[in-house]
Amino acid sequence: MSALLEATNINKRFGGIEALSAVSMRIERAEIYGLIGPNGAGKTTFFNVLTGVYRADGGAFTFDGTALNVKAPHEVAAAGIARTFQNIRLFANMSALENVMVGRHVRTHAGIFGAILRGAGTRAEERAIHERARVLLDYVGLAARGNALAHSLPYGDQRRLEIARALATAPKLLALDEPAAGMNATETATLRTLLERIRDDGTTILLIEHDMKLVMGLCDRIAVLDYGRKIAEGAPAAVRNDAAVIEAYLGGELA
Amino acid sequence: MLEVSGLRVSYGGINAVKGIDFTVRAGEMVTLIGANGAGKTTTLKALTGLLRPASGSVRYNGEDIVAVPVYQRVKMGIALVPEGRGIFPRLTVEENLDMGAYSRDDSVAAGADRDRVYALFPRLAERRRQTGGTLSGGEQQMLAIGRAMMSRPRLLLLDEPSMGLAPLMVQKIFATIRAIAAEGVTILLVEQNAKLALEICQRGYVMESGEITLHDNVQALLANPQVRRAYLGEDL
Amino acid sequence: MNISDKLKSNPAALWSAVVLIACALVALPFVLAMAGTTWVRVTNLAILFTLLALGLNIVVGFAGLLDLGYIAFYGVGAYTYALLASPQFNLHLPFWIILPIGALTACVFGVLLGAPTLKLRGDYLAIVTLGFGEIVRIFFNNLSQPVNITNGPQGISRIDPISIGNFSFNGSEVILGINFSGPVKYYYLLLLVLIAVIVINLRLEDSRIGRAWQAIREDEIAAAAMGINTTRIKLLAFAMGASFGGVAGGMFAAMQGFISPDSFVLVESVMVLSMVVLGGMGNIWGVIVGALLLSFVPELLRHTVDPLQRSLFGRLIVEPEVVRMLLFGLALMLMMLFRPAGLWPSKVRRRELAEK
Amino acid sequence: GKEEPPAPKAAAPEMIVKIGHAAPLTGGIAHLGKDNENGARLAIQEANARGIMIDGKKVRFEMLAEDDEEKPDRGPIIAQKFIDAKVAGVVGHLNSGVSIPASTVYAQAGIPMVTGSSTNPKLTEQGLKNVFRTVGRDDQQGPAIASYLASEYKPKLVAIIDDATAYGEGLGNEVEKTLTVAGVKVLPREKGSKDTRDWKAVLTKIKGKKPDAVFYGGMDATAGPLLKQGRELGIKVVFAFGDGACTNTMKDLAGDAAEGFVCSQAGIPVQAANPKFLTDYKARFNTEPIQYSPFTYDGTHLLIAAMQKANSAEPAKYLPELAKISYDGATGKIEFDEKGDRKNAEMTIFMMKSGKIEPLAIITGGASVKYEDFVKAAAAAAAPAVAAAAPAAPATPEKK
Amino acid sequence: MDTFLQQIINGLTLGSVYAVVALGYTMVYGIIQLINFAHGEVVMIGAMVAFTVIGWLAANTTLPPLLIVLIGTLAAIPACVAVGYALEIFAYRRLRNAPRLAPLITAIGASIVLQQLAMMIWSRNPLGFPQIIPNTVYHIEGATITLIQIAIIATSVLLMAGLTFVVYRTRLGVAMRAASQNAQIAGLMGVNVNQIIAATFMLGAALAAVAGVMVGTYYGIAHYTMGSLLGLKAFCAAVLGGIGNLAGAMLGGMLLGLVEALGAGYIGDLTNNVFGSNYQDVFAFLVLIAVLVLRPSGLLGERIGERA
Ligand SMILES: Nc1ncnc2c1ncn2[C@@H]1O[C@H](COP(=O)(O)OP(=O)(O)OP(=O)(O)O)[C@@H](O)[C@H]1O
Ligand SMILES: Nc1ncnc2c1ncn2[C@@H]1O[C@H](COP(=O)(O)OP(=O)(O)OP(=O)(O)O)[C@@H](O)[C@H]1O
Ligand SMILES: [Mg+2]
Ligand SMILES: [Mg+2]
Repeated sequence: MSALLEATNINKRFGGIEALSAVSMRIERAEIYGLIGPNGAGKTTFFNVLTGVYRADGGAFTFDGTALNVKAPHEVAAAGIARTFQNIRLFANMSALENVMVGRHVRTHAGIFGAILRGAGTRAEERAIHERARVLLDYVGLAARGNALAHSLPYGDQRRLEIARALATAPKLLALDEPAAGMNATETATLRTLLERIRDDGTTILLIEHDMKLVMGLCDRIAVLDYGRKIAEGAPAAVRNDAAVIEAYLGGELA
Repeated sequence: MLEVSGLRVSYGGINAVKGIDFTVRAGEMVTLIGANGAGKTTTLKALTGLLRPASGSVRYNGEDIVAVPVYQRVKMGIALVPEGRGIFPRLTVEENLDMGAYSRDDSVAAGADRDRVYALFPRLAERRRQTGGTLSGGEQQMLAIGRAMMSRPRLLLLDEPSMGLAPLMVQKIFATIRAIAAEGVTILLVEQNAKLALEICQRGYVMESGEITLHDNVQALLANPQVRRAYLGEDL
Repeated sequence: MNISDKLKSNPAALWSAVVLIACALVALPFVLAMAGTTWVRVTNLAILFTLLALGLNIVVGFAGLLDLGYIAFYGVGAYTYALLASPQFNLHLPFWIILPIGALTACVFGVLLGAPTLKLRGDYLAIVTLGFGEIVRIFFNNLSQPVNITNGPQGISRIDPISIGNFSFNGSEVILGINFSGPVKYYYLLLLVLIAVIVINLRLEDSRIGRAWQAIREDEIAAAAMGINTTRIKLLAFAMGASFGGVAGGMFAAMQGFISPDSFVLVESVMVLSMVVLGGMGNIWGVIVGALLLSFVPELLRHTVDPLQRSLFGRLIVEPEVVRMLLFGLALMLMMLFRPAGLWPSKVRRRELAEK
Repeated sequence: GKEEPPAPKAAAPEMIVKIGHAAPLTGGIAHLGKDNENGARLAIQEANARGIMIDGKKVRFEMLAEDDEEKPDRGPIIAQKFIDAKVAGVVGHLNSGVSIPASTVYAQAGIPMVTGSSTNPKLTEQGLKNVFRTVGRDDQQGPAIASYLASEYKPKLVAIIDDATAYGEGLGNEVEKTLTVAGVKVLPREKGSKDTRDWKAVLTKIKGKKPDAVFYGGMDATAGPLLKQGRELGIKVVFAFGDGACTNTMKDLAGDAAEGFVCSQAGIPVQAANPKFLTDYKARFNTEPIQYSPFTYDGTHLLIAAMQKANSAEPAKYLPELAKISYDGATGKIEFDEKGDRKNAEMTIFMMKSGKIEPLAIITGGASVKYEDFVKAAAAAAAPAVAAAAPAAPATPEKK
Repeated sequence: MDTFLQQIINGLTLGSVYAVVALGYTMVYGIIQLINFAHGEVVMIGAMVAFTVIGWLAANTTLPPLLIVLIGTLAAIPACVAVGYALEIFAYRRLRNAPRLAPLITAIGASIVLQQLAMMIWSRNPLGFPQIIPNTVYHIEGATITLIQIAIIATSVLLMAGLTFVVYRTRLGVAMRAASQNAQIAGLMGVNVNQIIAATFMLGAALAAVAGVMVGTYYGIAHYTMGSLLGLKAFCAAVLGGIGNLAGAMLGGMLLGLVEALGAGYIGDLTNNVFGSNYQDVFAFLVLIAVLVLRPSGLLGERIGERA
């Protein structure tokens, strides 16, 4: 079977800044693929290009065997890529449950007439959305907070809620931008369990993270970006000992 | 330098901080650790005046500052590196830094301080004409710390300065914090990376759902099995 | 827990409340007529504006798109009706054909407006919609040349009243020994339409589409990342809102018998928007309250300022219209200052505010 | 207002008769609305002072004044309010756009309405029996000023501008028709709005076409700046206006540029017909009448006169009297044709001379009489016997 | 060609008026993202106060006309500043954190109140603005320009330059911009945000006063409703240029003025008189829409680097 996601020579510039230059990577099915690098290396930009928020200046993506011709972000979600955001972007004034229910949008169909007429089909679908959202909240450990407004949740919970919302789109690839930021070591450990479980349930994960303990312990493979270029790729053990990576990113401290 | 007693803060009906007491002595480095939602950010906001406490007192250099408006506390020497950085997105890096020196009247010295910040964070010097909003997460964090330093604070409050930073950068920033402290600035550090925080500070408070449950010097806290389990992620 | 929540948990109470309200609504015009038939007319106009406010609420309240040209759709509906049922073209189609055509035309206009403006945010959108509203009005005002379509500023008169078979909604009629005046008959018709629109709104709000609207209102980028086709969903909001406006416009033309571009000016858009915001954006009941309030308050002032001054001072100190406008302006300010989320905010806004 | 407590009874049995007046009292033309209202108020005051008896009872007239905000949809509501208050008749509304929807409501209740300022022909073309106007129709006034322009200034090319309102456009159309018939070329119409203050672009364009005269259909608030800017741009030809801009305010608004423009008013000038009105108005309201107040004043008196004739304040009873009334008012002799329009409405042409509009000529039935001659004739007849000055001529230069 | 030049002059004058009013909108919008819908009314108050003062001085003194107008302006400024400050305190301050549209409604309420008060003070009548400045007409290449027009264009350019200096070169300016982006954090930097916002309102109101005098002297008319349409057009101009951006307000104002003038002047000829000057606003709005569709944050609007 082919790789789930294949990026070839992705380029992106902002004015004079080369945020991504000729970045290529292959992400296999059901693996956790880490994307690390110094601040400003272009990791988030890679996500943005992948999910259609920005248009790449060059290069191509192949996803699940077909070329990903990204015209709009929503098509990416429909194709099976869901993401979280580095600066949490929940629907702040909707409840946790509603946030996850919105995630189901792309996999459901009721339209305007369905909504107005509210036939049996629509009602069944509505129930299913509700059901699935509850299951997912439970899955990430937020079952008790379903009615809380997203913005009143503590940081860590918001991160988990973002994951639940992304999972609701039934993605093949889950792209997480620093999910452990703002979590303490213990909470990060819980997160790790969650991510492992997601992977074991068959969803591939692309993970940006600065928490080396998490990354090294969790990822199957890791790519390292620096100034928009991929400077290393490979298994955690190899990456951690790569001189260029230590120089640019890890510094003296090894997790 | 800072004495907090009976501090109580609530959001609407929710009590986020439920009557806490703590002190920070001049020149000290103190950390406040705690799980998500424990009320750490809320506490810092109350100290800077961004939130009005429901009750309790905040004494700064012996003076109760609860009624002092936010902008005057800066002049008194209190600066905050806020959670989420709070960069001015459409000011340039340089203007952001200058805003840090807004409460000061000495533009020459402020200029020198700016060069110091650039020396500390060369990345910011590279981006000095770029607007804050387009910086990467880590770059923004550097900017936020640099900006806070620009006010020449005597009490620096930091809310999760390591969040979103690359390991190398975390080391750098913690070294910077230590350097700032060495200049005599008193520091109150809120940090999720409890290990690091406890390593550089002298004393620590542990906060749990709005209350302070533990208080000791850092060695004792690092040794405390409960702390190790809950905040250092160690399976004991 | 508020009343509506309590009612929901008690079906018997709910039904008796419904029956009670229904009886009150049926009896209302006769009660009002005792105070003067003018109050029935005021109520009818208030219902029309409630329809408009509910339509605009979809765009502004649900989807979070600021629209300052909404009255254009009202105008499109009204002109559609007027052109198809007046001596202007000597067409006299029945209303059940025209109203849907009006709604559809308005809907098309909604999409026309929506399409180019989808990328715009906030106040930029407001200005473009305002411009659109003005453009539509200017066309109404000028399409008497080179071919006379709208009859320009002279307006179109002698528009057919709504009638079903031989039953016309104009003029009085005695049914079952009760005298139904024209305004009273229109009241019942309007009430029916209003109820339908409310039901549609409630259902839309609590649906997959409604959630998508709310999501794009909260965070468009995140919504798109969740697979919501923001373009389509926004257009849908414009189209739905516009259709309601079109229906209201058609009814207006029929009730009024005469329309001219003066009824579709910017101030009216602002008024409808005020109703939505003042009542409580996003909350259907709030919006209704807002619309009724802003329709009735000026009328109440009209009826009270003059006599009140006379009874207080024995004569008029300040001209009543000045006092009326002053009080109206002050009322707008005060209501907003003391209830910034509207008089009856949606759940979300209530929660939003509690935190402040 | 609601019913008020009845005043203490006088010796004779008293009867209260209510008359409604509606006009915009807020918004852009509130000053005109107030002027209209003052006219009606003055008439009612006079009638009360005169102590009119109807059906053996002493009548006290009471005025209900409403603000219709220039909004068409307020029209029917205010009409209904008057009907609920059992008014005997209504004077108003100011705008044709409001008068038309209101008129049908009055018609259903059989209540007469007399407007002193709605000039749109449509109002009386609806076939309603209860609608009257004391002011000339656009299709009477337009031809008057147009034929005056054509005969006095002999222009070859005229520019017409209007404010895109029912009034302005309607008047412009009538002027254009008459000029075209008279063989004068007319430039494509230029338009502003009732809030336009900057006319420079339009005027510049017109200047480029070198017309021999400019006509503007609109109110003084827009006409003043238009005239001022026209002169600034160096347009030297004559400017002509309809009654909306036939006011002394033009002098304040346009300054020296105002000198020499011509304009028309329906009816004969107040100073000719009834100088008493002028002085009374000033004494009562401490301001000059602006525009249509003489017409609403007359309208009010007409209603009262018809009631006296019918000896009843019942609308159904005095309406026929109103329809066939003949009355000498502040604006001349008033009789209505079968539509409710003023018969042989005289038009007066004015010119701004050293800061005041001065009557130049009176036009009736298409014939123009110099103002001095008219006054002389009137003095000779010892009364403003207009009918004598210009026998009803069916050959009016109206639409073809 | 003189017609074309004349239309440019017309457009620039009108545009200058729009620009000065637009600057006031942009200042306030820039700092609290609030459409101060009552701004047009402040312009009106400025015109009215100047009307009274200038009228009185002209009638009762023998001061030179220019001095009288200057005094009139100087009198209008404090009056408008007071109104602007009052608006901020009574209509907007409490709503700083309220849902976005709430202040829109108070602004509408405030407009109504201001209009009614002005009507009570200055009457319903359109007032002829005292025309005391000798309206000297200059001829260039067959086009005419008056002294007042020159003064208007010059003043508006000067005002924009002055404001740009204030906003980009002074402490107050940086504080304004910082407060506009994140008031809380600006407070943390030692900025008294309330004071800065009030100062912005007052600055905007002072501009409104100047605009009021400009409009009054140029068109020769003052009326209690004169502010609404002017305010609206100016707001469009501000948005066209990119709201929050000073040069944008200027550019937007000028452009709108030119578009209106050229629209009124040439649509008729271009469309063989099927459409005429009656479609001038349609033309203007179409340009506005086209610009915004191509540049969603206006001509010079800062693209907020929306990062995901
Ligand atoms: N919209 C934008 N406009 C201009 N520059 C941008 C924009 N977005 C990103 N950049 C620049 O591109 C570079 C890469 O940014 P990116 O956010 O991808 O970094 P990152 O690897 O995610 O960093 P971090 O770990 O700090 O989040 C940075 O230097 C940033 O300043
Ligand atoms: N704006 C708000 N409205 C309502 N509740 C809030 C709000 N902000 C915070 N809270 C609640 O107050 C409590 C304390 O929050 P606070 O942000 O102070 O925690 P924290 O210790 O800083 O957590 P973190 O490590 O996630 O930053 C939490 O339960 C949170 O849900
Ligand atoms: Mg990033
Ligand atoms: Mg926190």
